[in-house]
Amino acid sequence: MSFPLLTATAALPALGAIATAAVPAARRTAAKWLALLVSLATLGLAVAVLVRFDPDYVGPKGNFYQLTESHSWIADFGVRYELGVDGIGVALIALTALLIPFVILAGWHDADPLETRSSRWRPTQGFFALILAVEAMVILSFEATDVFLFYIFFEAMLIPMYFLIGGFGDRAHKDGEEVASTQRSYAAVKFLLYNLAGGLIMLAAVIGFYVVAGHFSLQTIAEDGLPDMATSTERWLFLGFFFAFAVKAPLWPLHTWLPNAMGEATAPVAVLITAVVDKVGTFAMLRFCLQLFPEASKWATPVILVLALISIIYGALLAVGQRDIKRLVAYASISHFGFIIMGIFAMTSQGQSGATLYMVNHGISTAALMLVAGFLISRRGSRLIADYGGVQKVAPVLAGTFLIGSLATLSLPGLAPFVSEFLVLVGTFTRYPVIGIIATFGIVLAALYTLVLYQRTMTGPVKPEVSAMPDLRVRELVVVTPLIALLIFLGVFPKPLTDIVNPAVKQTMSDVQKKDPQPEVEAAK
Amino acid sequence: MENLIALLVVAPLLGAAVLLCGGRRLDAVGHWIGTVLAAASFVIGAILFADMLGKGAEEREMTQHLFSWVPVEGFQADVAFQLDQLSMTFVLLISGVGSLIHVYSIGYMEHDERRRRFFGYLNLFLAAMLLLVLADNYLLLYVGWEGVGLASYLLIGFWQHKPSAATAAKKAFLVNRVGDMGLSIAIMLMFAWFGTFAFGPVLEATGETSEGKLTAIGLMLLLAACGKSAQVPLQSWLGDAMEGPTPVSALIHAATMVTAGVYLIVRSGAIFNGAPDAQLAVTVVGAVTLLFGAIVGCAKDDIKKALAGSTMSQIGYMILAAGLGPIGYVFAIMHLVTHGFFKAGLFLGAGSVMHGMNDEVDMRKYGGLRKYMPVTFVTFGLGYLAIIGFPGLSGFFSKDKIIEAAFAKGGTEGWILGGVALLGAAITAYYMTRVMLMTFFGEERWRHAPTPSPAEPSVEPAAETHGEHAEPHPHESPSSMTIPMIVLAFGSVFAGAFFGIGDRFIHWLEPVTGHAHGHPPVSALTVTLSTVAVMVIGVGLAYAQYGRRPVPVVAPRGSLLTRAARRDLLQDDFNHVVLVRGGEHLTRSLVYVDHTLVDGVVNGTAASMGGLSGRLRRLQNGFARSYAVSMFGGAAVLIAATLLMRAV
Amino acid sequence: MSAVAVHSLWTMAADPIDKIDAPKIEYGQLSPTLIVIGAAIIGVLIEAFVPRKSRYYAQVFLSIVSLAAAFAAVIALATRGYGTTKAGIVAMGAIAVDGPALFLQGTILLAGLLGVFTFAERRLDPVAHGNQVDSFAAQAASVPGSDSEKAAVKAGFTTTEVFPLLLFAIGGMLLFPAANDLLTLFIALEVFSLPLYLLCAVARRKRIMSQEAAVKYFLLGAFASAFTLFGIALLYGYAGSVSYATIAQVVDGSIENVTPALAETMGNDALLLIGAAMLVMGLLFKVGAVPFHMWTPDVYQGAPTPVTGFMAAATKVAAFGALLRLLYVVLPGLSWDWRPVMWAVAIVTMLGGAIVAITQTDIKRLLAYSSIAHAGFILAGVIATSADGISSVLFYLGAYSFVTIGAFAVVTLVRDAGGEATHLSKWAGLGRRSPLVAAVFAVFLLAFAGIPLTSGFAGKFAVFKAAAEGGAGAIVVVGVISSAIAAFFYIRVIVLMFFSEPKPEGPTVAVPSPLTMTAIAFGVVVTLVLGVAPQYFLDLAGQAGVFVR
Amino acid sequence: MNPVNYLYLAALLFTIGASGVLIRRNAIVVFMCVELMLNACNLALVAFSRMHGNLDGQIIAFFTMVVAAAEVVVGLAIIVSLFRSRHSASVDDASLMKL
Repeated sequence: MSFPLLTATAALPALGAIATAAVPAARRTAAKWLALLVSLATLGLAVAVLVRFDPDYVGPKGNFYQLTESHSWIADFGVRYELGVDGIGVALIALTALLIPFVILAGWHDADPLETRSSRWRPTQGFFALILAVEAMVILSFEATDVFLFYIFFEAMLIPMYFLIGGFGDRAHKDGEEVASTQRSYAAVKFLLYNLAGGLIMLAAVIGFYVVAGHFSLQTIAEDGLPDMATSTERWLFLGFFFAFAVKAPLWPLHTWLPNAMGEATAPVAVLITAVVDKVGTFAMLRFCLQLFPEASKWATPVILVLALISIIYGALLAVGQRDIKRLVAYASISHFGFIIMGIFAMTSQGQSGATLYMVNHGISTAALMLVAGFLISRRGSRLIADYGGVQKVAPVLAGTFLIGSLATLSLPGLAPFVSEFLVLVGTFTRYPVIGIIATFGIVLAALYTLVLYQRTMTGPVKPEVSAMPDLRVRELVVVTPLIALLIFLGVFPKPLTDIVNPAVKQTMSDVQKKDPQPEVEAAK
Repeated sequence: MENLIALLVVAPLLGAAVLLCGGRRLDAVGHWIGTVLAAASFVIGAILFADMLGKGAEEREMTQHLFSWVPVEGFQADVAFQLDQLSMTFVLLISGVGSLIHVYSIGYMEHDERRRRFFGYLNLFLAAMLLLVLADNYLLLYVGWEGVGLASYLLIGFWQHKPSAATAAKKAFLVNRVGDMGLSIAIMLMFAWFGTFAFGPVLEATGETSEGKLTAIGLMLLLAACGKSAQVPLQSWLGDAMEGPTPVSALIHAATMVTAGVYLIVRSGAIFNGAPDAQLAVTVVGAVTLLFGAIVGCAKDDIKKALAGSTMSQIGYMILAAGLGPIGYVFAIMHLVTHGFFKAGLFLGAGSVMHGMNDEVDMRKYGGLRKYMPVTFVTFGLGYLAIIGFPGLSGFFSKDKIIEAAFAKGGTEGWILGGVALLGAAITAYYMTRVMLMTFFGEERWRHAPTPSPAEPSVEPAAETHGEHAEPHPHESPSSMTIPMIVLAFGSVFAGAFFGIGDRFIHWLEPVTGHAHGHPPVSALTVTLSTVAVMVIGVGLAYAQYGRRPVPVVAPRGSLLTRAARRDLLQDDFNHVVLVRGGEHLTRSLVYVDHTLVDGVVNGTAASMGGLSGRLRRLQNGFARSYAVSMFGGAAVLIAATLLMRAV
Repeated sequence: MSAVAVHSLWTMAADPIDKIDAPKIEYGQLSPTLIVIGAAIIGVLIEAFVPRKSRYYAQVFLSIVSLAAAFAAVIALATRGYGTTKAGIVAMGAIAVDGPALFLQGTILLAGLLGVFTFAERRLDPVAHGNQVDSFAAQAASVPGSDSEKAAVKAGFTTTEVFPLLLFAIGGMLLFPAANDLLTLFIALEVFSLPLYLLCAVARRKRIMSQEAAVKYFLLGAFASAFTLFGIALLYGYAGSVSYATIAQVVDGSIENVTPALAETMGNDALLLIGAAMLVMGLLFKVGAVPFHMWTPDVYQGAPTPVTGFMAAATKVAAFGALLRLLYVVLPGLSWDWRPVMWAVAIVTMLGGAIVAITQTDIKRLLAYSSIAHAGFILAGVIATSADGISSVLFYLGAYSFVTIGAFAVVTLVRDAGGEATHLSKWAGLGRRSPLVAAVFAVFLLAFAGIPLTSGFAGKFAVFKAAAEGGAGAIVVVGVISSAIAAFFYIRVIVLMFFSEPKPEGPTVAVPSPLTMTAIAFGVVVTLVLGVAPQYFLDLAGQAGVFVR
Repeated sequence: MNPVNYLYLAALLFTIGASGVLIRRNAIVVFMCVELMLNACNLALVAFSRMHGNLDGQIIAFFTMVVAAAEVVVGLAIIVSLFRSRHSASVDDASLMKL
């Protein structure tokens, strides 16, 4: 029994969360540093996972999960504490562990208590503890190879997220805290109810799966193959799972919680939602929908692709129509999630590799854009695009980073998102040409909403309110620079990532028994 | 030797990185760094050129494979370069003209506190453009393709504080994106049908593919070309792009970037050769655009916009030629190069004029400048002669060849295309003469206190550029600006002859593009003579209109066509009404839908649940007896149900 | 009465004496119940003879000791295997000592113990005239607001009778799920109901409401038990016997020596069905299933909160135990008849409880409706008619009861001038004012909502799994839907506590004595342990999941 | 005579009692109606006991009487205390808690 690396990767932030929460009210800064260090240490562990991970690993009896751990947990429910990763999981764990330190750093002052609160109220500690808790749960849900185990963290994740959204709004609303908080708690409740509903539907399906399969272990399935279930059962179960993931992802028309949540939450939390937590949904589609219910997945593919397509176009169009920076980014994310889901269900290697890369890249790019937007908002105290103008003149660095974030969002070649988006498009196109072509309109719209946003906020004559706006501070630069560097690096040289992802995708493709459509000329030769 | 190829791209890229990340401490030296690195890539290009000349025509192509870019199951995209004669031509043009314009900008942007950034962008552009022409597969080309789009976005919007500039930049990028869509779809088609998108395999595979598929790919590529090269229907951005600093207009929107479309079509020659319909479409687009641009050019009073119109129409010529297939490819490129020289020269001249005239761009406020800025006058004049195709100068050779080739297309098509080309030549002569006369001849209209121009702002935004309305003191520009103009003037004079005489250029490019000698229905001489003739007519008309009588400071209302032409033949209005307004309505209504419908459904269920709850709640009325009733009823139902169960 | 009848009575009575053998009572196996009942009687004597000052201490001591002892006895029995291998019918077939009985008795005793703690709490109310007071009226008999009441308060009277009453109730509850014939069932029912009626009436604050609650509870309870009794009568009439085993044999027709009378009644299914229905209805009343639930909100709201907590926890346990035994031991032969009906009841109970709870404004009523919804969830497990079904219900009951007691204990802490501040609006911003209490309550709410890693989730999963395996997929779907609805109002309370600004004149949080703290802490611990590592207890419930017949 | 008739009588009494509970306002009367229902049960029990010729039913009847007595004690205590604090024994007046 080797060192349980995966457990450690998740346990560290969990313990860190408890420790942070326990820091006495007065020692606010200490809590911040503690949280930051913990998240960095977690990043270290994640790197260790990356190192220990072998892309070309071939497990015994076709069990392709690596670094596995397996202990009995709740025998009566056939639940095992079973961890293991494939390339997709590793990539997303790395992403999570990577983003959290930036989130913490970016939110450094977001939770400093207002004076009106009593001394027993410790928002700062709570804020950072919750972030770490979310990290732990997200990582675990990426590692879990037991359906039930996954479900537990998939659901439990909601609670800390809920408090993060509802408890910590923009400092924009220092005045009229009351109004802000009602708005916020509405958003928080909406977030929770949507996802809880999805999760409970999934619970029914999880139970159903147990009744059919008699166990929850993906590793067992990898070894002994799927339990045979009636077509109708499989479809119902698939729908149960997919519904939950589609809410989390979010897929049109289940998306409306995201704009509220991201709009009301502080920028770092918004990043946490869209860049980290929502990825669990798309990841789960790959991991559970496709691997547990291959037939049903194929059966549902047309509908899902259409929904994804709608998400892409619809999200982009709504992004164009937004007056609120954060809501705009939210709708942009909806559009991007459309791409991810499309790539997953196109059932081609390019599509799925692209989708996986997309999860990572979208995480980084949205983080970059959203965090900079957060810095901007924290300076002016307003989320309305109309309140800005000419920022570029007074804060060139901020504007520059914002521009790069925007360019990444419109997936400019040379930046990471381009690679994934193009892969998704190609992968879809080879099997569903029409859908692929319509989806490409998304890239035009993306250019529209990002550049309009940039133009309205950053260019033009300097608005008096922003004339005194300071440029990025050191802390903020420390947050943004690495992200941008990463965007460029992964845009130019994504090979390290693809090497990890490809074998896993190949595995999934074989699980769903799909072959890439062959180019005819090659066939002719 | 191959390993040098990467340096071509890396050098300016490095420059861009250093300049943009370097921060204020580089302000002092920034422009030098930029220029040096641009020149460096020109030098490298020259070395490679020399090396290439040393080899036989067939083994001149070199490739350099850097690394595998996106290795995914069944999908191989590499970062690899391919330097053949075609690419080499572009490399020299880009890095050469580019370096010159760097030098020019040193003087031109002297008083701009953000000069370092400007040079950073210029370098970024060079890098992207070189990547575009050096890539050995379409995906990498796409990177360069969008890269130049980005650079042009940044440079057009360089004076961001001007809303007009910001808007123009955004517009340019968006219209280009539409074109890029075409390119990406083309790549997808290639991948779907050939399983690859590297030049070599794709162009080979064309042999075994149906014409329909090639046509599809070709049309998509054409769409891309239209976007980048400002061809109808995607031409609307080029005029506004003149918001950018003049060197930008010279480099990007005259000499290099806008010609990328031509490069794309010529590069994909094999595909178009297999798809006559696509070729026809290309020629049509080219023909239409060359008239369109020419007409617009006639009506503009803004010197840069007039030149922009001319650029449009000249590129129209190139596209037309490219559409003609093997008989046209070489001439398309040749005209592209010569045009690169004289149009860049013209723009620099215009810049120099503006420099001397407090950035005034309205030609109606110029006049009689020849004695104040002689060098500008001479160089501009040479460029002018070159573009109107004055015999012996470079424009003459290239354009004439294209017209010949157009006739050589044969059949009615040939006659139509050739006729259009001739007509274009006439109009070119007309509007260029107009520009010349209004700027350098006639009385000095700028003397009397300049009134703010009455013409609609959409046409005349640059007037309030730096806002000072003092009477201008025209003067010659510093040497840093004049020297590049002189060099380019040389180019515009001799390049044509150098290429044309003895078909040097044809032999140079043939291995890549292939070449077929077209035979026009009438003798080449006739074509040449008629070309000259129409040129003379055009000049004459212009002189009659602008040389003899004085030019009014305030633009006369003009004919319907003139007014339409001033507004870019109403193309923008069309876009505005159809796309912008429509789009706004669409998004607004969608926002409403999202809020009421999609969200409403959910909130509705929640609300109705609450209502139901409220109603049920009233049953709990506090009266013990009603509780008893419910129990009694419940018991009754329970019993009845049990009995029923047994009954059924 | 006709002469024949008299004669027959006579002849029966005139049977020879030696045929009667003395009843054999297994005191050891009955010890838990006996201990508690005995302690209750002693408690009555204490009321009679111990001086007023020391009564409180004596009663608390007695109750705690006896309950602990009884619990120890249960453990001892369980470890000796009386729950599994040595399970059997005792007391001449009146009482069953088997796994479910012992498990539920253990649960009830622990709940009772915690109940005693909350009963004995005297730090919450402000000191009146120099003596600490608990949450019970100084003198239940005195009219609210009258001089006699003031006098009683001044004199420092306390209603220490609540402790013996509690013990009696617990005794009855211990017997209820173990009852193995209809008579014992009925007696046990009354034995634990009557004390509860009284306990509801003796609140110190809001006495009128308390009395009203008592009246409603009493009248409706009596009404229900009348139905129960009639059901018993009919069943007896059908089977000619009150012993579960015999009735079961009659129901599935496997009985020997059929007397002619029996043959006649056996033919009459109406007796059986109506009787069973009425009997089940009586039990459904106790568990608070729709449509027999309407007493629940009023009584929960009016009764003294410690009583509410105890009642909500223990009554459910006892009643569901009895229901299980009835359905699994007596009426398995009838399952095709009662399952559909119970399906319907379960569904309306889940949905009804959840939906009505949405618009509640009083925390105690809210919890009452949530308890109704939970009754529905448990019923989903009951109708699984499988060993898994039994054990899942047992587990759920164990998990649920401690959460409930803990939650109501927290309710007792939040107070303003008028006693407990139960109106939701007063809870606004509690999380800001005293994060710890709010956090604990949030944990309980999340457990109620069935969020993973809490006992609520494990329980819910267990029962739904059992139901699904029992082929009741529809129930599971309705179940998850109604838990989604239910989630809404639990969330609402959390929002209220954490995300809304505290009101300036809001309630204060009293610092309780170790007693209440223990109750709450125990609740939290159980919630988390059963949520994170439920396996041990699932095993326990699994082993206990077999009824002796 | 046929003991079944006793059952009919019992059912009748039970129903009368139940409807009394539903109809009457005065708590005492309501309570008396409950007692009536209990006694209906007793009648049924005795009748059945007679039919089956064993004593169980009659024993239960005895128990029932005791229980009824106990209920009287408890019930009257509660009702009287309510009456004293409200000066009304109407169950409908006792409706503070609702909704």
